[in-house]
Amino acid sequence: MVDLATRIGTLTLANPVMPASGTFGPELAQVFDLDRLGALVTKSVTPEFRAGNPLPRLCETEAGVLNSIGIPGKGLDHFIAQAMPEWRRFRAPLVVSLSAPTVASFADCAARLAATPGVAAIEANISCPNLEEDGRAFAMHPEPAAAATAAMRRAAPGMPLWVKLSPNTGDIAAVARAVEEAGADAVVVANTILGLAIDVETARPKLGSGMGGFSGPAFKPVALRLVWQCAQAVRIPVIGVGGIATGEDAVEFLMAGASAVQVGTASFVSPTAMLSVIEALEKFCARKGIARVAELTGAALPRAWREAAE
Amino acid sequence: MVDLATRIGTLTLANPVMPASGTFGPELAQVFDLDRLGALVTKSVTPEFRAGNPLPRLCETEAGVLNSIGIPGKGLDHFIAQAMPEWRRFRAPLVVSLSAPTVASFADCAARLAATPGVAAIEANISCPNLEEDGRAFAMHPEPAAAATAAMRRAAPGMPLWVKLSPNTGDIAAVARAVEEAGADAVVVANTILGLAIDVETARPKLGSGMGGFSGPAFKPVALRLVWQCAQAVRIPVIGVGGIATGEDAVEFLMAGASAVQVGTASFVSPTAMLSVIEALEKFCARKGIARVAELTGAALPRAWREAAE
Amino acid sequence: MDLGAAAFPVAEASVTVIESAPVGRRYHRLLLDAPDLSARSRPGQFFHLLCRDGGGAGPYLRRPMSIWRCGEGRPLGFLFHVKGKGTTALARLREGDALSVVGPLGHGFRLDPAWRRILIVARGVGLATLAPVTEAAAAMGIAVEAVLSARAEADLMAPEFAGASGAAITALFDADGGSDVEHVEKMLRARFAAARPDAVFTCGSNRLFLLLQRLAAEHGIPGQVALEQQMGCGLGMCFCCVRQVRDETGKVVNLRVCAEGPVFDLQAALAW
Amino acid sequence: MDLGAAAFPVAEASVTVIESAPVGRRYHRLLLDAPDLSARSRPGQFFHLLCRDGGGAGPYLRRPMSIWRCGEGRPLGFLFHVKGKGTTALARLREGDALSVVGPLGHGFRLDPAWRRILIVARGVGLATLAPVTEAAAAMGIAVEAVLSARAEADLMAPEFAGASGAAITALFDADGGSDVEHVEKMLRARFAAARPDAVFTCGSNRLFLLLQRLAAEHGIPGQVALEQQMGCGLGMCFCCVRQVRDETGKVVNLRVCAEGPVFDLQAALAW
Ligand SMILES: Cc1cc2nc3c(=O)[nH]c(=O)nc-3n(C[C@H](O)[C@H](O)[C@H](O)COP(=O)(O)OP(=O)(O)OC[C@H]3O[C@@H](n4cnc5c(N)ncnc54)[C@H](O)[C@@H]3O)c2cc1C
Ligand SMILES: Cc1cc2nc3c(=O)[nH]c(=O)nc-3n(C[C@H](O)[C@H](O)[C@H](O)COP(=O)(O)OP(=O)(O)OC[C@H]3O[C@@H](n4cnc5c(N)ncnc54)[C@H](O)[C@@H]3O)c2cc1C
Ligand SMILES: Cc1cc2nc3c(=O)[nH]c(=O)nc-3n(C[C@H](O)[C@H](O)[C@H](O)COP(=O)(O)O)c2cc1C
Ligand SMILES: Cc1cc2nc3c(=O)[nH]c(=O)nc-3n(C[C@H](O)[C@H](O)[C@H](O)COP(=O)(O)O)c2cc1C
Ligand code: FES
Ligand code: FES
Repeated sequence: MVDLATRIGTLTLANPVMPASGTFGPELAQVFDLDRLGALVTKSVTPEFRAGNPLPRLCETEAGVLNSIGIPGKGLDHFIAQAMPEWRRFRAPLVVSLSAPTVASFADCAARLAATPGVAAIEANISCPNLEEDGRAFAMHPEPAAAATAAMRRAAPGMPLWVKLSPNTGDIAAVARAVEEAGADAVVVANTILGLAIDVETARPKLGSGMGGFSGPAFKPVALRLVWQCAQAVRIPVIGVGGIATGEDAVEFLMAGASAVQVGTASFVSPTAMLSVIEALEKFCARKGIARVAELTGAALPRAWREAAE
Repeated sequence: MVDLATRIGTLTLANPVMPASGTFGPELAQVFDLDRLGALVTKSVTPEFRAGNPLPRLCETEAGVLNSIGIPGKGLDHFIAQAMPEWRRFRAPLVVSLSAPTVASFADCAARLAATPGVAAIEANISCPNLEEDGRAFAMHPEPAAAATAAMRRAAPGMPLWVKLSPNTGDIAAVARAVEEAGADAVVVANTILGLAIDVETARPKLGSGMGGFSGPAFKPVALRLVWQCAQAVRIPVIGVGGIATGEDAVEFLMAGASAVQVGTASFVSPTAMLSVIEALEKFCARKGIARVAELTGAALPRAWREAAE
Repeated sequence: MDLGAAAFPVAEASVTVIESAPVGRRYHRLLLDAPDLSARSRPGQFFHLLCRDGGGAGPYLRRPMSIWRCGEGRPLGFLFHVKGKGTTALARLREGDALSVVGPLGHGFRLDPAWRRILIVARGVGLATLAPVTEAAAAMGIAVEAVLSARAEADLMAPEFAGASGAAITALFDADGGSDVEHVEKMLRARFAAARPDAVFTCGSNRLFLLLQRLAAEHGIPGQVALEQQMGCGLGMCFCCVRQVRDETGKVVNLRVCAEGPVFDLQAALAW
Repeated sequence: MDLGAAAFPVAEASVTVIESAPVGRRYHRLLLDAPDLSARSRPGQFFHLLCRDGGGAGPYLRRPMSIWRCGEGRPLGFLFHVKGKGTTALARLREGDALSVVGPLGHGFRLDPAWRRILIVARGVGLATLAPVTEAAAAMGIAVEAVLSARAEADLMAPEFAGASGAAITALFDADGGSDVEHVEKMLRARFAAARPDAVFTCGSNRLFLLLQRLAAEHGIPGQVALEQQMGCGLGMCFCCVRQVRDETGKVVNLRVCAEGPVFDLQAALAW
């Protein structure tokens, strides 16, 4: 029997596999028992109603997709009043992804979520535009990322706080260190990377809003590298995300330093992908004689080679 | 008859298709007539001998490859004495890719190349480590990128100077603007993006040196976005590179603002890929009634929509 | 969703192709051995198909496809236009090959046992979506009249539409101007006057949808329309498949074709 | 490269499979209809194969594969170990399928007409690389003795090796300890004493390469070894396929297996 449990700060998950924000919803309970997941992660909730972006919102590329959904949603009030009762039907820990346009708004919303029964952790999606910085994403630079994190930390002192980083920065390790110092309990690495596709017949971008976020297997080597860099930069747990579709992919992320993984786009192609990943992880450990999946974390990092060499 | 000619500063190319540095050599003349290409681009030349990186130097991913070749080579003296005579056998303009560890060395080498008959342009590969900045790549930030460009501009005043940018920066538009101001005649966008793959059986990176550069079709949406951003940031020509394998890919890059394109990894899978791209470009223009391929440049940029709307 | 009794009403399953054949010049039909899924499927619902040919080649995302044939003891069937990468890969499947399906998905058509007579207006491959309605209606003793519009006779597929339902079909072709909106309007008005249907159904053409919406409103006849939209997840999780629909208060909202549709009230749906 | 007369000695071509069949439990052979390429190919050269099965599925990069059969009027043949993604896709090809090949590539084996007798030592699928040497030698009137080492009898493939060459084969198996290096050393020493070969050739095992290198040096016999290395371009452009080789001055340099090899001087090559 392989022990699949993983710890993210004070939170213990039954296994290290969970969905990626925005690619998951209670609708998936039509396909399998969601309580088999390590955690549930909501799509990002915003303080106010948002209609979302123009169509088309998704387009296919070689082994990946571009999306520009625009975080449509009915706002935090509606989420707490209407969506939370539905989420509370599940036993797996619920991680609420939060997106906001200002530092103050991040703090307000975090406080409200901390006061909502059934929220196990907040995942701050700081890849969204920061209205106080000309619309540049919080996650692009260490300072605004740290400011948002610190404000949430103060507003929701006891609540596990994960911060989701963006690949659209020149130095993700610096951003990871900044949010760690500002009080994050974990970093989630990474959100989608900016991409573009053009319809040559119309000479227009394939997405209604021009550029979009790139995800899926094609993005995996970049996401894995970001996890590897962050795991060497911080002491808090790293949660890996980007292109994971199989158990082997998940093992790569764990070995690169992740303590848990999220599966996004792969669930579109195979709604049961997360179950396959859990089962394959267990089999991999059993075959390799690894008692606890947590032993995989960081096994391929340079520090592990050095230890092995000693 | 479609006019395929394209202008990059003072240089006119017979067509907009050329190889990407490091994925091409005179060896390809065994397969087709290299003078059919718009230009020839050498692999990066360094001032001194370099043995290259540990093996394995290449690994496959979903629709792409990671490489960490390490720019092996015999140095600039050998290049000028031994390789240049071989290159001079071809009529297509020769672009020499140059990589150096310091600003002064970039300038020295550029001066020597400018004095070498048969060099039509220098492509400065500034994605290499800058020894004066703790090994961070010149291309990561505007200042060192501009410093290297300005030094080469002064050292080789008359020589067409292209500067190849890196995706591993948070703000490529700022780097593009900086090298434009420092005197570059064109920007080449982009070099490979940092990636990683792990062998789960051995718990070691699949490349001998750990991380590597990611290229191929999987990288295309990101490279296309970088071209789109740079084309809106500068007035000098942009040369697009990243994942181009077909004529349609090339059209996407031209529409995103490129004046020419480079084909890299695709030549590994199909050594005649560049010929197919040239032929497909010509067919596309003919079908669409476009007289000059240069009309495609920027056709999908927001400024083109705005003009169309007026 | 018509959840039925199953704990997990939507399955991700690998099933076997029992027939794969071209239909006319541009269409293709697939019959699958999937007794459980076929029995659970309802007209108007759809499946999300992984479009990989026998060798595993095909586009990354699944493709939504309406149920064309279903029911207790019958193979699950799809009828589709061979259009791009996905449908081309599907059409390359051969008898005995495996196909990964996710479904049944979405809300299907609603038939009222009190109805005596319904009218179906479909264009092109829209008839695949409406075909199972004819059989369900026939089984409930509801008479079906259908107006099918197509480019040319070779594209009509009347037998594929009607199956064993005995539906009365009027065919309209582009070639002879029969499918012009003005001509269809005249024809429908004459029908409505002669034998007013209890409900109308449509799929496959924006122009026919608008016409039917207008005429049905005028005559106070309820109607349903099956919409299409590009999909990511097919399950309601990604919000890429939205269409504009009027809610009860008349406000225009974005609804997900996969989750709230693909069948919408004829008057609530907006043109696309 | 043996450039021959053609303007473009290396072709990228789509050719037709005329035979595709398993050999033993772990190997597979492909024969291709490629008369021009087959006539131009020399023993020891290789092709870079696009490993796509009939449906187009397979890994992104090509795979290098030694020429196993070639020559004027003969099909071009490959014999390979079905190992990972690439070779599995190749083994799925069927008669009539198309295969994209790039080649012939690299420098092959050199045979000296003055030689009377050569010795070949191969292990596993290394024999595929050396098989055409036996036929070429036979055609030149050079006698071939071969020592083939394999896991077990089922993996030996002696007929695949010898073809119509009439080579004298000694088989060694892991099972009975026959392939142990000490045993092979004893055997080779006895051979060298009995009938000293004019040249030795090897491929397929690092340990046998080291042994043969040592014995050949001791006896002053020239030799050639075919090396393998993972490849990107196969043409000499990417520098990923290097192996350490001693140059004329004795200095260890990195040479490209695809461009300077795959056949190297037995004493110049370093173990891997
Ligand atoms: C609920 C539903 C039911 C459908 N039922 C049928 C049916 O029974 N028969 C049939 O022939 N077609 C049906 N369609 C349309 C069918 O899904 C598309 O024709 C198919 O996705 C085209 O894929 P492709 O790769 O061949 O074409 P491409 O044009 O290469 O597809 C490119 C992208 O556009 C999307 N796309 C293209 N056309 C459509 C479309 N009309 N609707 C939605 N997405 C589209 C594709 O899914 C893909 O993401 C249905 C669509 C929906 C939403
Ligand atoms: C010049 C040359 C000639 C060869 N001739 C033959 C032959 O005649 N018969 C035969 O069975 N094999 C031969 N090989 C080895 C053959 O290329 C590999 O077995 C094959 O590439 C494995 O691919 P795969 O996808 O099935 O395996 P995987 O293990 O999935 O391959 C993963 C990666 O490793 C590379 N790789 C794995 N093994 C080797 C290897 N031994 N040599 C080089 N690269 C490797 C692959 O090319 C690929 O890039 C030759 C290799 C070279 C360099
Ligand atoms: C359609 C779609 C919607 C997404 N929405 C969100 C979101 O609301 N909030 C967020 O933090 N990330 C969002 N993401 C990013 C994913 O959570 C994930 O970081 C990314 O897709 C990479 O993982 P993957 O390759 O497994 O999909 C979205 C991704 C997709 C494809
Ligand atoms: C094996 C390999 C070697 C490369 N070497 C160089 C190099 O020496 N100099 C350079 O500027 N870029 C180098 N590149 C980057 C390419 O020129 C190109 O920018 C990148 O591969 C993206 O294009 P592609 O997707 O078409 O390959 C190399 C790429 C590969 C795959
Ligand atoms: S396709 Fe994802 S919500 Fe409809
Ligand atoms: S494989 Fe590219 S140099 Fe040999």
